[in-house]
Amino acid sequence: MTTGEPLIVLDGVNKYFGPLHVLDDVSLSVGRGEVVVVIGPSGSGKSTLCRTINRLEPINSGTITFDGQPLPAEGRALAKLRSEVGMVFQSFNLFAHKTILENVTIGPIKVRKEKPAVARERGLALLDRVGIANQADKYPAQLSGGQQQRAAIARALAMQPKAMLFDEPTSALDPEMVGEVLDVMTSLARDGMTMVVVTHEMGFARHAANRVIFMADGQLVEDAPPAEFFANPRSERARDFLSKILTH
Amino acid sequence: MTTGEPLIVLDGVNKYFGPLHVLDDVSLSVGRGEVVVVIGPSGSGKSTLCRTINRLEPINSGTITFDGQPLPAEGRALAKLRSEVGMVFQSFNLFAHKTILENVTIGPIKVRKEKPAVARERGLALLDRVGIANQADKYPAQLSGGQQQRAAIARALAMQPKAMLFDEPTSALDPEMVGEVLDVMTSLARDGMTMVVVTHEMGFARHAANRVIFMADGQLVEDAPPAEFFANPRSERARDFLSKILTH
Amino acid sequence: MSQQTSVLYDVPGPRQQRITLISSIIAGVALLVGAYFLIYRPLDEKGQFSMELWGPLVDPSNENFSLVWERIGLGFKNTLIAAALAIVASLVIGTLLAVLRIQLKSLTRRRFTGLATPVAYLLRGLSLLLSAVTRVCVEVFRGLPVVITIFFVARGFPEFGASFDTLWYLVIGLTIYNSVVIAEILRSGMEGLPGGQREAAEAIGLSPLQTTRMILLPQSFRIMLPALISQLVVVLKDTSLGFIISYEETLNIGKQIIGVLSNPIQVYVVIAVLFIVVNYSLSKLAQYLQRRLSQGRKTAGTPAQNPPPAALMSQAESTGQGL
Amino acid sequence: MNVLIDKFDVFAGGFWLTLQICVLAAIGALLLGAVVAVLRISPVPPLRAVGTGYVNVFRNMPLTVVMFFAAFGLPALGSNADFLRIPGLDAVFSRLDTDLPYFRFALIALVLYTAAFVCEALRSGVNAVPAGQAEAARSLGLTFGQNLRYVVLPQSWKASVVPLGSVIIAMIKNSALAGFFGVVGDLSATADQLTGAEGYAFIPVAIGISIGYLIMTVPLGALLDRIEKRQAVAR
Amino acid sequence: ACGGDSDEGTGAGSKSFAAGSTMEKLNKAQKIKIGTKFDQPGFGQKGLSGKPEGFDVEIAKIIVKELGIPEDKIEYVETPSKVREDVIVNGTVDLVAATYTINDKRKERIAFAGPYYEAGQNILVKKDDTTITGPDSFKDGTKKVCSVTGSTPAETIKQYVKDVATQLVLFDTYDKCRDALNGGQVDAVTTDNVILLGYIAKNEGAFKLAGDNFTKEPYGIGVKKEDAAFRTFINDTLEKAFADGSWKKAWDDTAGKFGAELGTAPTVNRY
Ligand SMILES: Nc1ncnc2c1ncn2[C@@H]1O[C@H](COP(=O)(O)OP(=O)(O)OP(=O)(O)O)[C@@H](O)[C@H]1O
Ligand SMILES: Nc1ncnc2c1ncn2[C@@H]1O[C@H](COP(=O)(O)OP(=O)(O)OP(=O)(O)O)[C@@H](O)[C@H]1O
Ligand SMILES: [Mg+2]
Ligand SMILES: [Mg+2]
Repeated sequence: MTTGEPLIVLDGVNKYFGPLHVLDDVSLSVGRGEVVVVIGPSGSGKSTLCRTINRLEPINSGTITFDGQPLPAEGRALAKLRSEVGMVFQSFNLFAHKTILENVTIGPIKVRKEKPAVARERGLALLDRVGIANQADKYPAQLSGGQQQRAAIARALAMQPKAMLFDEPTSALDPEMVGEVLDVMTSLARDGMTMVVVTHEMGFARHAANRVIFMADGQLVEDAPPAEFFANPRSERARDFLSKILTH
Repeated sequence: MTTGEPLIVLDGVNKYFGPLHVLDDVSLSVGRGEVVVVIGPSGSGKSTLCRTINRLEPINSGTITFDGQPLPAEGRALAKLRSEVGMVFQSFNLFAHKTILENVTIGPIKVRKEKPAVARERGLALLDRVGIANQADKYPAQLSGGQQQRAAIARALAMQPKAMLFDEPTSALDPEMVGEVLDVMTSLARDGMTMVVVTHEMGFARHAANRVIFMADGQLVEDAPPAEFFANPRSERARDFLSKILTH
Repeated sequence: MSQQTSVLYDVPGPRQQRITLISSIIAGVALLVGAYFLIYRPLDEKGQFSMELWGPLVDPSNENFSLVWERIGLGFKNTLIAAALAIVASLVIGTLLAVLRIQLKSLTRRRFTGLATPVAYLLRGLSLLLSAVTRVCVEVFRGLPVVITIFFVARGFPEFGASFDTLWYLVIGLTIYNSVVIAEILRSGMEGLPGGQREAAEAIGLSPLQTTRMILLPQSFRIMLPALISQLVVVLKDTSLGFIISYEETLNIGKQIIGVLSNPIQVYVVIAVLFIVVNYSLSKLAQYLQRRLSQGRKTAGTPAQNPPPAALMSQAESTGQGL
Repeated sequence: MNVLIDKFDVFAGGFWLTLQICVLAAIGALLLGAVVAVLRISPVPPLRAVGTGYVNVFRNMPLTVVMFFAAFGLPALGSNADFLRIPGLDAVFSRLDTDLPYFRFALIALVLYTAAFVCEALRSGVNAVPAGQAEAARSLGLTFGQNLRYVVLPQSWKASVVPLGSVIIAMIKNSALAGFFGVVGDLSATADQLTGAEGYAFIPVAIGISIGYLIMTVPLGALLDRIEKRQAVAR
Repeated sequence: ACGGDSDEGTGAGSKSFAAGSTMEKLNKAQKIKIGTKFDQPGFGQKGLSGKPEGFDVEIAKIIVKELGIPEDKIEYVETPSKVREDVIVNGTVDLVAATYTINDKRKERIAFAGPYYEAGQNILVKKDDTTITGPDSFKDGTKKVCSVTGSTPAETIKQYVKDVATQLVLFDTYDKCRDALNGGQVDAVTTDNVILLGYIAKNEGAFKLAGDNFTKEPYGIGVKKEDAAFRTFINDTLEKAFADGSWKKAWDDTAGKFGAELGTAPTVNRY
């Protein structure tokens, strides 16, 4: 599914929190339209990896390139980059004081200077796409977790991003809501969105990912197509991890 | 597996939170040694059902009988009843300012007036049984979620309860820790403990439960052996729910 | 980047760091110039830096130096004595009051089934009455300025034939106010604990009193330790109100010294520094404990960045003399 | 109890003066506190140091000392706080207009002292905004100013209301000190005057004065409780 | 040092008083509580030594000596003007010597021995002020005068000013009045001459008195209202002190430094 030069390239990235080496010489490239699922035990650096890509976390060494450009360090250039990379958080992070529709339109209106009416219309279309058009005028606290997360996805999509980052988008959800969010993500993947997804949902990894990346202790331990990875994990640690996740 | 008269009997139980009808004419009986798994969508009243059995929630009408006696309303009698029904919570609820061992022994010492030395010894044995004897002197915050939940089970067992209630004991856990808690619960079930378990872990329901109960909107919709329930749910709602839970 | 700035600021890049550096230098210079012209110059012109005024406070060879510091020492000792007595008494009474209020709360919900109907009604009425009374006491004593409470104690007690040393009026006045505040701190600490702690305790058969005493109170103390220390700072500051009833604490003695040496600014500077050093250290201790608490987590899951509202409240309450 | 009726005008006058002090001091403290808060969270270290220093100094010293400083220090700095005699304002709050600076000194002390707590209340509001909100804003591409204006401040303001209210309640009570400091005629000075110099019976005077303060503090406290509960539910 | 009871020959046994009298009680107890001011230069001021000093204190010492109690057994209690009756009535102190003007209103609650000094109300102005010459200068309604809340001088001066609201300024302490005079916010300060003399002595050349005393302020010793025997005893003691020079010495050592010429003993008024 990849075409031309890769969209996201990490090269020898190192990141420390104080003495803690959280990303240890990570190199990774994600092609356009590719869906990469990142798995690994808690604390292995998955979230951090995800966050470095739109510079919510600065890195200590190495380079990150997005769409052929090195990641800008600050200012308008950084804001522009971020507007091109959608991010979806585990805890939704919808703006609590704004309605769902306002959440979705604030980016287009304030950052891309779109006309409110235009942004509204497209916002409603996006909400419709994720299946919550009827909730547009409610506040986040009035929605279920699954609805909130879908709104968060719509908010990210409203910026028409070139890539989307998902950090455990379903792990704060009640089980019966996981499906609705994964469905939206799967349809996004089918439509050719470039996605980096940190998740524990092995079903999603199996049928929607192009590649699965296994991280442990800040290192990128395996990188393989899902079928290959699940059938035959190469490293001991991945095997161990999979056995814990999949048995019950 | 049931013998003689049932241990827990709910008859026509109704419970309201303000205008919300949370338990709607629920009748249920649980035999001695029986393992009953309760499933259902979020907000359907599963937790409430579980909590009425040791009267953490009072009910508005109907009767609940435990071991042949109606549930006492307050005072010493209620405390005594509660000491006979072990409860395990989703969020562990270990006493944060006491060590694991103290958590396990406080009930026997303060409620059953056991000698500290005796309680200690039995506490250690129980911790050994759930596989965390080496953590006895740590504080809850120093343990992983899975270890904490196992400690909570040991704490409940220390009261030598006649029945155990589990309210989503694994849903606050990282996926790689779910297995260890389910293992302990499965072994308890095998040893003949009477258990009421609210859970989303269908694997556990399938191989450890005697009956599966499906709740929706405060009503007890289905009550069947697991094999039957999973193979062929009678109601539309149960089918729908199962399809959401099991597909991804 | 620390937690508190991350809400506002992104991690700065090189340009931002340069801008910060330059504006720091400009701001620093502006501040120094401002301080010179607005504070140092006027004071200097009025001779406020003269050794005649400062000597007795800072020059050991000054004839009055040791006398002055003996007096200040005495005053500070009295301040500490009053504060220590008041805080201990407030803690004891406050804890009892908090436990009482929590118990009354669960008591008012009890129906006393199993007792004869009139007895049950009597007990219910009694518990309702008692909880109303404690509620009113709390509201009244929390709503009155401490100055007023102290003043009323000092004026009112002798009126009814109970005369003590001024120390005791001060301690009683401070205790009335602070025990109510501490009771509220502890109570909101207990109520702020996750409901699961109480439920878990009750689920293993502990009685309500046992639950409060062995599970809730110890954790409430831990969580609220920083708030309690802030309250100690408040008490320390409030002892300075002793001057209105002629208790010889630091400030009162300062006034006496000023009466002789006529150097108010200098004496008050020294007293202010004294208070700031002690109270600042206490606040630092509170912060340190807060940090250790949120690391050690020996209380049930109050998230680290979200201090319980009561901690905040009492921060605000520590607006000092009042609340 | 006669004194409550006979001297009603004295009580009412005391209440009125205390209220004036509180209104003026509250406005001043909110403004100054906001400035200090901005300093305290600014990215420029010297400004931050000034803000932090201000808060640490004023929070850790007794208000009484601040009051004495206002009374002795300001004249030494060459001011009798005449700048507070703002035309129009001094027509409403006639005490501002007098030649006697003690009312103004007490006011300034109360403002300086309370501002430190206002600053902390505002800052606690900013800190109460979950970091995730700002991260979400940033990852949409909102700039610092937009983040502040559209995301952080609207929410932090809500989180600040209750602590700010507590600060104001505390300030009302602190204003009692002004009466013992030489501002003649406010509620606390009235208490002193009536029980001391004029020798009225203690209990009725105490009741009258207490009611005066409780009228100001208790309803405000109850209001804050309600706001707090409502916010807790909304979350 | 312990057991050395004969240093001054004032041990408990060396005096005898009528059984049941306050004097006997105090003498037996060998200690006494005396109310005085701690902030009144020349009369009762607590200085760096930590002991109050001044004329009131010296007078009290004379009385205490006569009671057969050593000086170091005196406990001084600060009694600002407004609490003086209360502390006597409540029994917080045994007697009050605190620039305590004898008047009829006060006699309703307590009793006075003395007077031991007669002061008079006067007016303090800036040295170069020639416009104020006495209380009558306030009658034209322009000059502002300062005094202390609830004090006798404040009441007295009300008769002389034209408009109380604008002309009379009241503070809680005389220090603030002095500062206000210094800062030009008021034109004069009025109270007892001896207090004003204290300010003149302290700020040399800044202030002066405007004219003569226009009231009489006899200072008395406050005791319990019903305790006539104690009052008589104090009166006797004072008369003795007037006669034997100890009164004069007390004056010269203390307030006399502000104005020795004012050191004339009054006559005791036994009522
Ligand atoms: N802001 C921070 N400051 C210090 N340490 C941090 C910070 N954020 C993360 N860490 C640490 O870095 C390591 C990697 O964290 P990260 O959140 O990337 O792991 P993760 O794989 O996403 O784990 P999880 O599955 O629990 O979300 C962990 O040990 C974590 O404690
Ligand atoms: N203390 C309470 N006060 C008011 N309403 C409550 C309370 N506890 C539960 N409810 C409401 O009662 C209904 C049933 O709640 P309950 O917790 O029993 O559901 P549940 O099936 O356990 O859901 P979940 O799977 O989310 O835990 C819900 O709508 C819930 O909002
Ligand atoms: Mg993570
Ligand atoms: Mg539940």
